[in-house]
Amino acid sequence: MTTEDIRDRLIEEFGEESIFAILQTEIEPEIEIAAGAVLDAAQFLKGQGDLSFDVLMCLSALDVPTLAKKPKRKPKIDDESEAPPQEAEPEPEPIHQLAVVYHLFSVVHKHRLALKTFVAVDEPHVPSVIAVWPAADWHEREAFDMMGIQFDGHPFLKRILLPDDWEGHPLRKDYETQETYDVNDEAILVPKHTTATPEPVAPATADE
Amino acid sequence: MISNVTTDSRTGLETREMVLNMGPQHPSTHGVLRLEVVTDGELVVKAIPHIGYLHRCFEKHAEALSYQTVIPYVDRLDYLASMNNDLGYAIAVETLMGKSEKTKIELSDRVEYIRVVVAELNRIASHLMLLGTFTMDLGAITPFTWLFRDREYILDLFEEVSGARLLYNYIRVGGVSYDFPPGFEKKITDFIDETLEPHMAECDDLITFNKIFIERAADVGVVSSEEALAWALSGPMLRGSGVGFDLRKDDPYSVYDRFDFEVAVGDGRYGPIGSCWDRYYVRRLEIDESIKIIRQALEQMPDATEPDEVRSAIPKTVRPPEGEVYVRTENPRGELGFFVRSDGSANPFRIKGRSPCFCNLSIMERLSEGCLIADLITILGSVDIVLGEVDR
Amino acid sequence: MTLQGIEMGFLEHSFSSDSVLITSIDEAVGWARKSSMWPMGFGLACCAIEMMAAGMPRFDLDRLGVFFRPSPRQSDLMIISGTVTLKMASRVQRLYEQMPEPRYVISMGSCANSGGPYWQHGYHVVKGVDRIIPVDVYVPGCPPRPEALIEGLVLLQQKIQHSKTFAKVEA
Amino acid sequence: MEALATLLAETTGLTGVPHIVWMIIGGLTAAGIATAVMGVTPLLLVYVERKVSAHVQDRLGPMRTGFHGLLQTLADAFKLLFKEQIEPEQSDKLLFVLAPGVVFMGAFAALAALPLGMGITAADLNVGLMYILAMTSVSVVGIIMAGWASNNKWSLLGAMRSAAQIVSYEVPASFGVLTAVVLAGSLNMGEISAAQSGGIWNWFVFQSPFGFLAFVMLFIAGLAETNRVPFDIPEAESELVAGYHTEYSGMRFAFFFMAEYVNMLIVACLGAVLFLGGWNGVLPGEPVFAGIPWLLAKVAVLMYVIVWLRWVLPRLRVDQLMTVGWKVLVPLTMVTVLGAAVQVLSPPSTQIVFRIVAWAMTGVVVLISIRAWRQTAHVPIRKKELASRAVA
Repeated sequence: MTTEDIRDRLIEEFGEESIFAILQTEIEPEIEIAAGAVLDAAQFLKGQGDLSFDVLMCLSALDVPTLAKKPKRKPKIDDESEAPPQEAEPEPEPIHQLAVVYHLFSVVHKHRLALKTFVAVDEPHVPSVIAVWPAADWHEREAFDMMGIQFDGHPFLKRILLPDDWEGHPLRKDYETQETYDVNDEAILVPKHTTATPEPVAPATADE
Repeated sequence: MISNVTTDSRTGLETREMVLNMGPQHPSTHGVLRLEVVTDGELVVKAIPHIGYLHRCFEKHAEALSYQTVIPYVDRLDYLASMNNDLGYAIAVETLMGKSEKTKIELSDRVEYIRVVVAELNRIASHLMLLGTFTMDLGAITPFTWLFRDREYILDLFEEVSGARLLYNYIRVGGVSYDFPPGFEKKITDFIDETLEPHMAECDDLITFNKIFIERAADVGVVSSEEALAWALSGPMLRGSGVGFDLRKDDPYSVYDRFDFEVAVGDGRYGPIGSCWDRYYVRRLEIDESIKIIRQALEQMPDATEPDEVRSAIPKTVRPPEGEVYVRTENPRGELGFFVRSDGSANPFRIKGRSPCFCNLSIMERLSEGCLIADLITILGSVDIVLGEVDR
Repeated sequence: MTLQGIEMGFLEHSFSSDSVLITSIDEAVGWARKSSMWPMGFGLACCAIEMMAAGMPRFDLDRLGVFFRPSPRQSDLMIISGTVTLKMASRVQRLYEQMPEPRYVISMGSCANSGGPYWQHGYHVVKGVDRIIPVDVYVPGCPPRPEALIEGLVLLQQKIQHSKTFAKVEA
Repeated sequence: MEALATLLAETTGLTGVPHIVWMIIGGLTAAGIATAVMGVTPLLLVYVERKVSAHVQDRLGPMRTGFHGLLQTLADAFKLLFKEQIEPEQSDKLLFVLAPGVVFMGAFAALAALPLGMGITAADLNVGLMYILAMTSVSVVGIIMAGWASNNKWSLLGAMRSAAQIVSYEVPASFGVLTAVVLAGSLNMGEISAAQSGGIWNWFVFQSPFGFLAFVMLFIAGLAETNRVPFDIPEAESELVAGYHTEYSGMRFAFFFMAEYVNMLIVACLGAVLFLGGWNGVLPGEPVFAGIPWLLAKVAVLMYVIVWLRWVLPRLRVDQLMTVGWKVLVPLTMVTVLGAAVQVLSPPSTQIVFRIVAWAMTGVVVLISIRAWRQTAHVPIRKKELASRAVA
C-alpha cells in the first residue's frame, strides 16, 4: 500500500480539514495530520486489517522556531497536495511551533509510516495515544520533559529524565541553561562554556 | 507515597505496605536506575522505575556539533555496544545523504563487511556481559568473571583495530576510521575457534542448564507476544516472547541480506514462552548466530585494494540535504533508531535516539506486579538495560 | 586541631610527641589501611564498566586487597566512575556521608573530574565531582583503562601510607 | 573441662593441689584456646575463601600483603579496628550495639562443646549435641535484633528472611543429627565418635545408607543455617545490598563476619564428627595423637566444599528455599531417622547389605562431585578437563 493510498483512506475517514500533505515519500513516508485528529487516526491505523500499524517505533518531538522564516523548505518536500494552513500565507510571521512525529510499523505487513503534527508553542496540546499503543507512555513523558508538549489524557504526565523541580524544557531552541542548581540546599554552580575554573572542596581527611 | 492500609477483621491490626527505595545505588540496578518498590512483605505490589540519573544531554549536544563529531557521543549512549551504535548512526546519516544525488555516499564492499564484523563482535561482547550480569543477579558470581574474561579478548581485538578498549569512535559517516591490520582476520577466527566456542560450552555446563538457575529464571516475568508488540519491545525481549522479528533479517541494512543465519526465538523450554530464561537463552543463542555471521563475512570479505580505501569516501564536512529519516538497526538490546532531521547545515537540526532499553524498561512496572523481590531482580536483569542509553 | 582530623576517641590526646612508638603505630595503621581498601561497588556510567573490568580476572584488583562492598557503611573508598548529573548529585553526597571515617574518594574519568565531553552543553551534568565532595585522586581518561585505575589506587595507597593518624603534624 | 583438668593434674604430677584449682586453670586454658580458635580461624578462613574463589574465577586473589597475600585478612581486621563505628541516627542504639555481640556469642558458645580429639573438649557435655544445636540458634536472635535496630528496610527484610530460614532448617538439621544419635545410641559427641572407630568401614556414612543420606541432609541444612550459597538469601548481595548487616561498620561488622565463618566451622566439624568418623583414621589401631590431624583434615575437606559451592552456584528464591526445607529435607531426614532405627534393630547378618548400599551411594556422589569439581576448580585442571572432552 503506497503512502498516497494511506492518505486517501485517512482523508476518507477524517476529512481534509484533519489530514494534510504528504511531507515526504522516499525512505520515510510521512503524512501531516491535525493535532486534534491524532488519537482517532491512531485507532484507525491500528484497527484496520490491511493497515494494522501495531508497533509505535518511536515518538519524537521537534522544536521548529524558524519554520516560517524559511518558507522555501516546505515546498521542496511537498509538491502536489495542499500545504498546511500556517504555511499557505504568502508572507508568514515567524511562528514558533512544536511538532510531534509518530513512527509506526506493522509487523504483519512490514510497512511503515510517519505521522506528523504541528502545535503552537504557547498551547502545545496533543491527545495522548497511550490507549492505542502503551509504548507511548514514556515517549510522551519524555517529549513533555524535553519540549513541554502537553499530552491530553496521559495518566501520569510528569518529568521523566530531569528532576521534578527543573525549570524550562531543554531541547527547545530558545532554552537558557540555568546557572545554579540546589543540591541538598546548597547551590552548585553549573558553569556555561566559559573559562571559569572550578574550585575544589578542601578534602575533609587532609593528608600529610 | 503510595501505601495501602488494610485492617485485619479479627485482630484489628493494621497492615501497611512498605515502600522500598531500590537504587540509584544498588548492586543490581546495573547503574543508576531507581526503583520505587511497594512491597507487602516479600511480595512486590508494584515497582515504579525512575530514570534520568544519567541524563547527559546527548540530544542537546548533537544539535551543537557537526555530524562527524556527534559520533563520540553516540559511542557513549550504549557503552557496551559502541560499534553497533556507531553503525546505526552512520547508516542514518548516510541514508539522509542519499536523499540527494549530489551528496550520496557510495560505500565499498570491504567497508560494509568490516562494519558487519566489528558490529557482530561487539554484539558478542555485549551479550557476554549480559549473560554474566544476569547470572550474578541470581547469585552466581563465577560465570560473570569467566564471561568477562572472554570479553577482554574481544576488547583486545577492538583495541588493535581502533585503539580504544570501550568507546571506539571507529565507524564513521562514509566508512570506518582504519582498515583491519594485517593478519587480523586470522586473529578473529583463532579467537572464535580456540577461546570463544569452548568457553561457551563451559558456560552452558556451569550455568545455562543449572537446575537452580532454571528454577529461578523460568516462569518468571512472562511477556506474551501481543504484549511485547504493544509495548514496542524489541531485540531479545521481543524474540524471547516468541516473535521471530530481527531487523537484520526482516529489514536488512548494510549487507546482512548476504548471510545465512537463523533468528533465535524463545521456545519456552522450561515453562511459558517469554520468561526470563527464554530471554537469557535467546541471547546465548545469538552469540552462536553472530559467530556464524562473522565467519561468513570474513570469508566473503574482498581484499583491500588500496591502503586508504576504507576512508576515501568520508567527506570533509558532512552536509546532508534537508529532510528527515528514521533509521533503525538491530542493537544487542533491540531496535536502536535514530531520528535525524537536517536543515541543510553542517549540524543536525534534531537527533532523537530511540533507545531499545528505554522502551524495554517501560514494561517493568507491568511485569513487576505481584512478583517476589528476588524475581524483581531477575526481571530487571533479563531486560538488560544500559542506563547511558535509557537516560541519554 | 593539631592532630589529624580523624576521630580516634580516647586515643586522640593520649600521645604527646612524635615518639618512635607512635611513628610505628602510624606506620602499622597506614599499612593496614592501604592494604585493605574496600571500595563501594557503585557504578555510574561507562567508566563503571572499566572499573568492573579492573576487578575481573585480567586485572584483578583483589591482588591489592581491593574488595568491593555493596554497602557504604563497610567501604573505605568511593570510586566515582562516570558522569555525575544534577539529579544524582545529592545521592552521591549522601552516600559519601554514609561512609565511615577515614574515607577516600577517587574521581575516575573525565566526566567525574570536570564534566569531560559534557562540559560544553551538558545542562544537567555536574562539572566535576569535586564541586560536591572532596576528592583524593583524579584518574584521567575517557574512560581510563583499568591500568590507569590501578595506578590511581597505588597513588592513593602512597597517600594513605604517608598520612599521620596519631603523630603531631607541624602546622 | 573435666578431662582437661584431670589431664593437667596428671601431667604436672602435682597431686596436692585441690581439684577445683585444676578445674579453674583448665577452664581458663580451654577458654583461651577457644578464643584463639575464634580469632584465628576466621582470619584463615577468609583468606582461604578469597584464594579459592580467585582460583575458581581465573584470578590470583590477594598477592601483595605478605607472601601470596597471607597477611591480607590481618590487615583487614586491623583496618576495621581503626574504623569509625557509625550508629545511624534513627536506630535503636542499645539493640544496635548488642546485636553483633549476641551473634558472636552464639557462635562462640557452641565452640565449647566441639571435640577436637579423643577427650579434647572444652566442655564434654552429656547432651553436647543438643547444646550445639541450641547455641547456634541463638545467633538468629542477634540477627533479628540487628535487622530491627538498624532502621533500614533492607536490614529488616534480611533479618526476617534469616529468621524464617534458620528456624525452618533447624528441623532437618536436628533430624539429621538424630540419625547419628540413633546409630550411636548416645548424645555425647565423644561417644558418637567412638562408635565409628575401627577403620573407614565403620564411619556412619559407610556403615549405613541412612547415615550417608542424613550426612548430606545435615550438610545442606548446615549451608542454610550459615547463610551460605545457595541459601544466602538473608544477605543476598544483589537483592538486599548486604542484608541484616547493611548498616554496620567497623569492628561490629567484623563480628558478624567472624561469626559467619565460625558457624561454618561448626557445621563442618559436626558433619565430620557425627558421620565421617570424627578423629578416627582410615585404618584401625592408629595412635591416639593422629586424631587431631585426621579431624582437621576432614573439617578442611568439608570447609573446602562449602567454599567451593558458594562460588559456583546461583542462589534460591525464598519460596524455593522453604520448599526445599519443608517438602524435601524434613520428610527425607525423618525417613533416615526411622531407617537408622530399623538398621540398629535388624540382625547382624543383614548389616552387610546396608553397608554395600551405603558404599554405592557414597561412591556415586563422590564421583559426580569430582567431575563437577574438575570443571570448575582451577584453571589448569579445567583446561585438562576441557581437552579430554574435546578428544572424546
